[in-house]
Amino acid sequence: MAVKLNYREYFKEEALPLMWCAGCGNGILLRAITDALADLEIPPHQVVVSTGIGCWGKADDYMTTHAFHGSHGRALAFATGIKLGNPDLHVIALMGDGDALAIGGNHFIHAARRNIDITAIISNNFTYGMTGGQYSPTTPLSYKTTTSPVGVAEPAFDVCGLAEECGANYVARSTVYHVTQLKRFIAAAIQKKGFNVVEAINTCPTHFGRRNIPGDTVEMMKYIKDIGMPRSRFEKLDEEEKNKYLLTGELVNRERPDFLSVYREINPAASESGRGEGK
Amino acid sequence: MAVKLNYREYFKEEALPLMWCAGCGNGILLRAITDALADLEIPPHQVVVSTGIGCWGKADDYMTTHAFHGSHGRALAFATGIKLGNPDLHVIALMGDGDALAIGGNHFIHAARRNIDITAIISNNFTYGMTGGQYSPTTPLSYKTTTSPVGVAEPAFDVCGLAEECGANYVARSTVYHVTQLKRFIAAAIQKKGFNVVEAINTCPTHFGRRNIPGDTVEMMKYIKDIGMPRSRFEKLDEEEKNKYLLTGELVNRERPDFLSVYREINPAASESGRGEGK
Amino acid sequence: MSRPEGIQLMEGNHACAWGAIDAGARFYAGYPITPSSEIAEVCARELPAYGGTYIQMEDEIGSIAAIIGASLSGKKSFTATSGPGFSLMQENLGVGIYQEVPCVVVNIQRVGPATGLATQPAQADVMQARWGTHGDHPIIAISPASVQEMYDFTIRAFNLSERFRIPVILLGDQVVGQTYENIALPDPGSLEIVERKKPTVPPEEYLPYQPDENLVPPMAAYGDKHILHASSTCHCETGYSNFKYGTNRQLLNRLKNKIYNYLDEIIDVEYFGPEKAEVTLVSFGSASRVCKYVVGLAEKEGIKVNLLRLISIWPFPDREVQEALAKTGACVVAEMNQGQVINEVNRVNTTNTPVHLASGIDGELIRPEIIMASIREAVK
Amino acid sequence: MSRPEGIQLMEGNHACAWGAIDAGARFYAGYPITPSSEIAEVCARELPAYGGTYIQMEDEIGSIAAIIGASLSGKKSFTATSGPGFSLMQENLGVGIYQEVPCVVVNIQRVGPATGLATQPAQADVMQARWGTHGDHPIIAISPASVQEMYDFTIRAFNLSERFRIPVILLGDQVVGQTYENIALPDPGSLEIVERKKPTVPPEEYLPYQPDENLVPPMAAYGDKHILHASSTCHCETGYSNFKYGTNRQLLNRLKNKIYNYLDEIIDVEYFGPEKAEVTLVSFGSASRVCKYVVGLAEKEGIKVNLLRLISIWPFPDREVQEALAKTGACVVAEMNQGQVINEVNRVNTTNTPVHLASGIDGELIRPEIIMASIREAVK
Amino acid sequence: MAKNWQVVLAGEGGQGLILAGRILSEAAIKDGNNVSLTSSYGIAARGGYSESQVVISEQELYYPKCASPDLVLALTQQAYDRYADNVGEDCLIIYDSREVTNTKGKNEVGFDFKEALLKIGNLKVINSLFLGVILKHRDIVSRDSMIEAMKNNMPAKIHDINLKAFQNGLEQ
Amino acid sequence: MAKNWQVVLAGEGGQGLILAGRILSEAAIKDGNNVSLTSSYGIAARGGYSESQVVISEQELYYPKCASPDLVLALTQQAYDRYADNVGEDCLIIYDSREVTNTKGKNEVGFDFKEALLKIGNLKVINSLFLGVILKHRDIVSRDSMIEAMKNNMPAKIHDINLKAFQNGLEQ
Amino acid sequence: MNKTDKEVKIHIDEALCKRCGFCIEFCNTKVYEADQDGLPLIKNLEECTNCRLCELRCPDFAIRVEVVNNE
Amino acid sequence: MNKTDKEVKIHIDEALCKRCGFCIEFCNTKVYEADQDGLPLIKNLEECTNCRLCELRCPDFAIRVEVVNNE
Ligand SMILES: Cc1ncc(C[n+]2csc(CCOP(=O)(O)OP(=O)(O)O)c2C)c(N)n1
Ligand SMILES: Cc1ncc(C[n+]2csc(CCOP(=O)(O)OP(=O)(O)O)c2C)c(N)n1
Ligand code: SF4
Ligand code: SF4
Ligand code: SF4
Ligand code: SF4
Repeated sequence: MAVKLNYREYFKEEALPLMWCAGCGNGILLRAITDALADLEIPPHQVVVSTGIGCWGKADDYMTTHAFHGSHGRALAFATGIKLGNPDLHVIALMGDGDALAIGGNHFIHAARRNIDITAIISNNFTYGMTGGQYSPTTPLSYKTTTSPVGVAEPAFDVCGLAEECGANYVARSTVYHVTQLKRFIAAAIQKKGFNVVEAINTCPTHFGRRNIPGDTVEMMKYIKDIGMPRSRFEKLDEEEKNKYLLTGELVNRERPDFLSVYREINPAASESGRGEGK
Repeated sequence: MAVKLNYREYFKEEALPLMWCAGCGNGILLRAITDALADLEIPPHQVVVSTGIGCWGKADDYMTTHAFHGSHGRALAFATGIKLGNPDLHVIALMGDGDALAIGGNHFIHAARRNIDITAIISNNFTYGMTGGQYSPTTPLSYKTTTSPVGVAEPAFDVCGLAEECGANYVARSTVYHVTQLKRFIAAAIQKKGFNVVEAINTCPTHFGRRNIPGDTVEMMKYIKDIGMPRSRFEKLDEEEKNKYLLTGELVNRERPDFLSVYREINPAASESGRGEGK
Repeated sequence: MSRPEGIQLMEGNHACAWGAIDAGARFYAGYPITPSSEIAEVCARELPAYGGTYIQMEDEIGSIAAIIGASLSGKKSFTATSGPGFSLMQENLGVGIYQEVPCVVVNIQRVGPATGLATQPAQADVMQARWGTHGDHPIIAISPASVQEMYDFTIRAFNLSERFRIPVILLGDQVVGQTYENIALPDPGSLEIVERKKPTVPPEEYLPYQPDENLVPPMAAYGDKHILHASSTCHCETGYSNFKYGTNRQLLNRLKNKIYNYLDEIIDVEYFGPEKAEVTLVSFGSASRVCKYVVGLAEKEGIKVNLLRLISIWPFPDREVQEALAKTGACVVAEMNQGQVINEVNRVNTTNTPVHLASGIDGELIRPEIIMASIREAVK
Repeated sequence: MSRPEGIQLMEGNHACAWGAIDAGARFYAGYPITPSSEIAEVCARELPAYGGTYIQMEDEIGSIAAIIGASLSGKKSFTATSGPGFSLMQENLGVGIYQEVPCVVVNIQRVGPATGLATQPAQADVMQARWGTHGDHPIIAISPASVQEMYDFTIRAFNLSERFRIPVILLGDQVVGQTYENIALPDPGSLEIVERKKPTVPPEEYLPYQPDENLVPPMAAYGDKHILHASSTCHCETGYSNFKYGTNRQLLNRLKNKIYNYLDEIIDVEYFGPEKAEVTLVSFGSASRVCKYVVGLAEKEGIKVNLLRLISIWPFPDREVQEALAKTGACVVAEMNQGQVINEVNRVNTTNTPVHLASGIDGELIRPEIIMASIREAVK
Repeated sequence: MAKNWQVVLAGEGGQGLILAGRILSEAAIKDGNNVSLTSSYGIAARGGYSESQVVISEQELYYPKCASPDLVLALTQQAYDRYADNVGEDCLIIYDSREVTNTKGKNEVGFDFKEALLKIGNLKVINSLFLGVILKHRDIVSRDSMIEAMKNNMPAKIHDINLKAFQNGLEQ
Repeated sequence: MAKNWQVVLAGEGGQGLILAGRILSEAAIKDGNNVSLTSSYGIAARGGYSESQVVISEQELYYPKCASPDLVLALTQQAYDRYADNVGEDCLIIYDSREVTNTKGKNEVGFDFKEALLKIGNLKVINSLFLGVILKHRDIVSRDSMIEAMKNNMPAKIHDINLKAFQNGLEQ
Repeated sequence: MNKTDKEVKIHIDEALCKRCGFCIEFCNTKVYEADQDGLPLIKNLEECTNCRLCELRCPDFAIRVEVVNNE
Repeated sequence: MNKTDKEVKIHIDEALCKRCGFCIEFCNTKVYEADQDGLPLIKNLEECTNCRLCELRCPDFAIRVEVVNNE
């Protein structure tokens, strides 16, 4: 057997233990990503992770690839510059649901519209973990958080639906329970050109779980295991029931040309060395 | 015949002439709005317009209602506070496509998700008029603007599709050519509770027209007249052809409860005088 | 939960939220950020019972926009944040200043720039509070140093804001925000609460930006028959855009003068320690508490030190600082940053009094030793 | 269109764009705003031919984020805006400063706050350029006064930025941005262009935030085998987060010292007029041109006036201003705002030289009469 | 040909004042001078007050505005009023005699631009026409430079009609 | 009962140090004193260094931190090391004898919390236990106030077990 | 609309009209004609159906279509 | 997986383990059992199918499942 890359190539083992809570699925997602990179055999120096600010946003602390850790909600905007600055890079944006969809919602919809070649991996734990468990735009209606002590009054975004509507090329949803599926989607998203979104439903026993799911970390994990549902079963539900589950699987996989391809087609000189330096 | 309200109740006639270019449809849209308000017989002091920054954003200069003219892209965020500060008001946000969907995209999708009771009237002239005709997120792919001299490399948002995906209660599209339809949609949107969007396809002969539509102001108007297409005809087009037209009509009309209704249901004390002042 | 009664152990951020409620705030819009989020959390829980509304906006830009909107609809409103969010609020802070919208922005400072030492205390947004938004503009900022003051000064912030029709910055930091102290909330009836001046003319005569003799225009609310046209564009008394030569100068000057002509209502300092001293400490906020402690330490070392504590930071207490400098042999400015207020002190230092910096930038309450070291330096 | 040859009539904004291209900029991200948009327009048209990329972002927050990202990928990058957009860039400007990312931010100032007198000139973002982002941080800002300087100083801005690994603010205004003047672009080969220092150690030894003896760390690019970990959180030489006691102090002090220890490479002023004068004008940018004109006017009135023009505004030329104040009988600070640089002048005014303000806030280039009036006042 | 000039072209949006300012400026550069051209216009997209100021100098040019104009073109009453009382005695005012009805009658010339344009048969070439009229009265730039600059700033197909208008202006 | 106290409760996240600080503070308030409670913890959500500092004073309280602690509870070696060398002679250090193995042996008491907890039959009540141990050694607050404060800060169903732990601490 | 018992009057405010040509182009019954400089001239008033679309589509509030009741 | 020719070894890093219980709960063949404080103890190693899901689902990189080839 040829020497294959191992997740450890991408994982900063000496930074262990992870800062995340017991039962937080961030570590599982991190493993899935590093495993996917190893499977794809992309050398670490050809990868840039652009992380948001939040619990999941600390993921760069544990990675050996190039990394950018910027400001809350802007991971995709930084990633856009990173990608356009060096189109050969694999640029992966790691964002919490708050990062991607609250403060960062605008960058999300525009990156999808442009179909810029970035892989967005969203840890959706239904809350702002880092700041202590306030509601986020993915907190399900009427669930409790520190800023919705009797229940949140806003319906949640369908992250994948939004990505699809705006034009993402590849959109998939899984959970940190479904680790092998999750890794598969991540690998597919990284390989594919264009704006590709993997939404990983994640646990936050400390905040979301504590206020909404009786029991411990295991119950929190069971909860997310159960709300993920593949299309075959999902479509048999009536509309009311559908609201309780999240469709999992590869939801979109299409072939829109990515931003840079179109840009270079329209501005042909951009792809050559052009008029050259200093002329 | 009973004395009915007239658009002049809402229109600041002494501010004429309008600042907009010859052939700019903003005046037509303004007339449609003031006509709709008159038809609905809503007294001017019960209306607040929250305008963006842009050519269309100057509309408040010509209105006699309460008005807020804030910062570029934030009309809906200001409007959210205005509405929640006094839920009895009719709050109407007047935004250009740049306002609503470029810099303001995040407020747009969140207002729609919350279904907050605001009417958003978007003048979509496919460009940033005020700043001299750069491309906007609604400029059709490959069209020319001052910042896309050989064609824009980004596909446009489907404004109405986005509003629907995010949860708007009422979504309609018309053009400033189709004035009576436009007025009807505006009136319906103002009357209905929830986040309601009317996209008015508009002319900008000075910038968009000049670079993309041979001919004068009349040709510009003909262009927008022709790209708007009702569903009956639109659905007969093949996918390729659909890209050239914009579906017009009432596209969404549903009954999701608006933000404040849900908030008050969840936080019942909010609807009473509560613990009272200073208690 | 209901309003805490009797003497309580309370976190500064909670005291702030209760101060706001007692000042009459009925609208909070915010976006969570440590170390300020408890303010949001109390508001989310308590406001509905007071007929108020809490909304969590999509970001801080939206948050300040929403409180400006709600204030124009007649509700006292506020938001709370920390450095990164405060940076994002800057553009709309300018809108609030320009449109003369009363509201309160609480900044519980932490170490920056950027994410920095998130959640650890600093006082490094002082200059930003003054100059963070583009264009000429005045601002009012006050700085609490205890849990009690988080309550009291929040009320004061609302009062100043309503009195002067200007956003007021409550410039706290992680220490005052997250320290717990004993506090007894007063009987709300005993509080002096300022309400904005409403128009007295009939609706047709109302010009929303026609100032009274004190340069502040009476303020209608959206929904009133008095039509309120609020514009971020240069405007005349009607509130409508106006581009005539002179309008801008007049407006900017009035905005400035309505504050700077009434400094006696705003400027507040506290003197601590002996009247005459070898070294005068100038400080504010939580650092000033350490200074009070240090006055005692220095005394033990035989150095006579007093403190000029800035309660209002903006407008800067020029005269008070100038006088203090003139009276003392040396000055130490103690602040939890690399030197911000010290520049202001030097600006008014017409006596060329030697001014030293005691700079706490370790992401903790400034240590007494740092201040002592500067004092020793100053008396060398 | 291609690069303009020979003597040309050119708008300042166009000169800026060409300066950037000649300095090696190959990435522009921006969001249009008058009076800066022509910079974007030239970039959109010209960059592709140079192998560069133009992208119009969804807002200014995204714009500055994108140029920071592209710079870390190895491309010289820049953006241009005006007050409202500059306000929105503040948070990420702090990220750029903290992560030491070379890039240039052009602010073509207009009248604020808020929308203000949009498109009309002002110089009222001077203090904001220094203090607009939260937390302690240094910045470099330079201020051009002509079309020629819009070209030259843009190149200088890139050079300073690459030399010091810091975002540099080119602080123009509507007058320099939109005035047309004759200019001849030099042979690009004749220009002195600074490139960022790359690591010389092997990849495994590279610590991206380990400074050289000049306090600036050599800089790898994303895609290099030298791994670049850039964090907005407090970090040590590895670039990874580090919360040890002392790390923050060390980092903040280095960020400050890498600039303040090398002021001789940054500070630049211009002296104009007689060496000794009754009144010294202090000014910058387009207002300083008017001052040069006023020096002649005053001479005709028999008043001997000279000018200290600040070319670099941040760091502030403390010493140069202090010396000028010491030499003169009176000082007039001429600026298109309500008084910003005058505070800095007073800060370093150890000679208690009387300092007067000539304040242009009418949304136009400051009129000579305004400055003359202050001069007359100063010699009274 | 005097070496230093301050020229104001004032009227309203749509009259080609900005373009005319560019042409005049480019001509002055061709003559070997330094030039500063500033334009200002209100917020109204069309029809509001608009002006260009061109300062021409052999020396380094400090103040880029016309502190004491040598020539003012006033195409509207508003433009005329803005300058008539504020210019020096030596300043020539050329005004549109149809639009400017209230004049002070000092150092000034009225001109019926519309009439001339109707004769030329094109209302759009007003800027070439007034550039001609200006050069007729003051040798601000050489005619060759002006013609070259005009050509540089216009698509070839309208060169002839504009040159005609320019010539017409020169010959009035 | 001395009137001024500076107490440090140090260990790691999850040991209830913050809650214990609150309880101690509330008890001190009930005793009629002024109190300042500050807590600090690293960025790690769980398991990192964590501490509470409680300053109790009859007078107005300036410095809210423990400048010279009177008592330090150290539940980990890291916590112990942070203070052992820096506190005054009079400061009592109470440390977890299982966790803190490297001690200086001045004014200090070791205590096997785990053993006691196992006896009590509940590992979670460690904070009530150490509050008891603290009060046993130093009369920082009255026992009644402490018990009241404990009850105020805990759901009724766990009062008994916590009081048991507290009592247990007092009686060691 | 019965032309006999109602009379239509069209007012055009020349100062407000910006000569966009919409009224001229889009009137179904071609009531208007363009003057030399683009100003709409009322040529066929009798053809006017009083649909008022020209008024609603005039971007500059320059047209008022009035119906004078002749009854 | 043929148990005879491969041997599975499971390493648990006690210092890294945060006692979330996922490995114990979600192992299909119930290989683990909880110690008093929640630490997973390997009870039924022979039941291990070497699916490695426990390793992948351990949020703290505390488990390593190794297959020792006995061939
Ligand atoms: C501008 C700004 N606003 C707010 C914050 C505070 N903040 C940090 S992380 C975060 C949200 C975290 O939630 P999410 O993105 O869902 O990630 P998680 O922590 O749940 O992984 C917030 C609001 C910030 N750092 N910057
Ligand atoms: C923060 C900020 N960025 C940019 C601008 C400049 N600006 C003013 S209007 C505008 C866009 C106008 O386009 P749109 O919203 O589509 O309205 P239109 O002018 O086309 O009616 C822009 C970019 C601004 N005022 N503020
Ligand atoms: S707070 Fe929630 S998201 Fe953050 S580390 Fe803990 S469990 Fe994970
Ligand atoms: S620029 Fe375009 S949008 Fe603006 S007024 Fe002119 S035509 Fe209308
Ligand atoms: S539609 Fe109005 S502005 Fe246009 S030509 Fe007719 S009257 Fe004039
Ligand atoms: S009312 Fe109708 S028919 Fe009459 S002129 Fe107008 S558009 Fe034509």
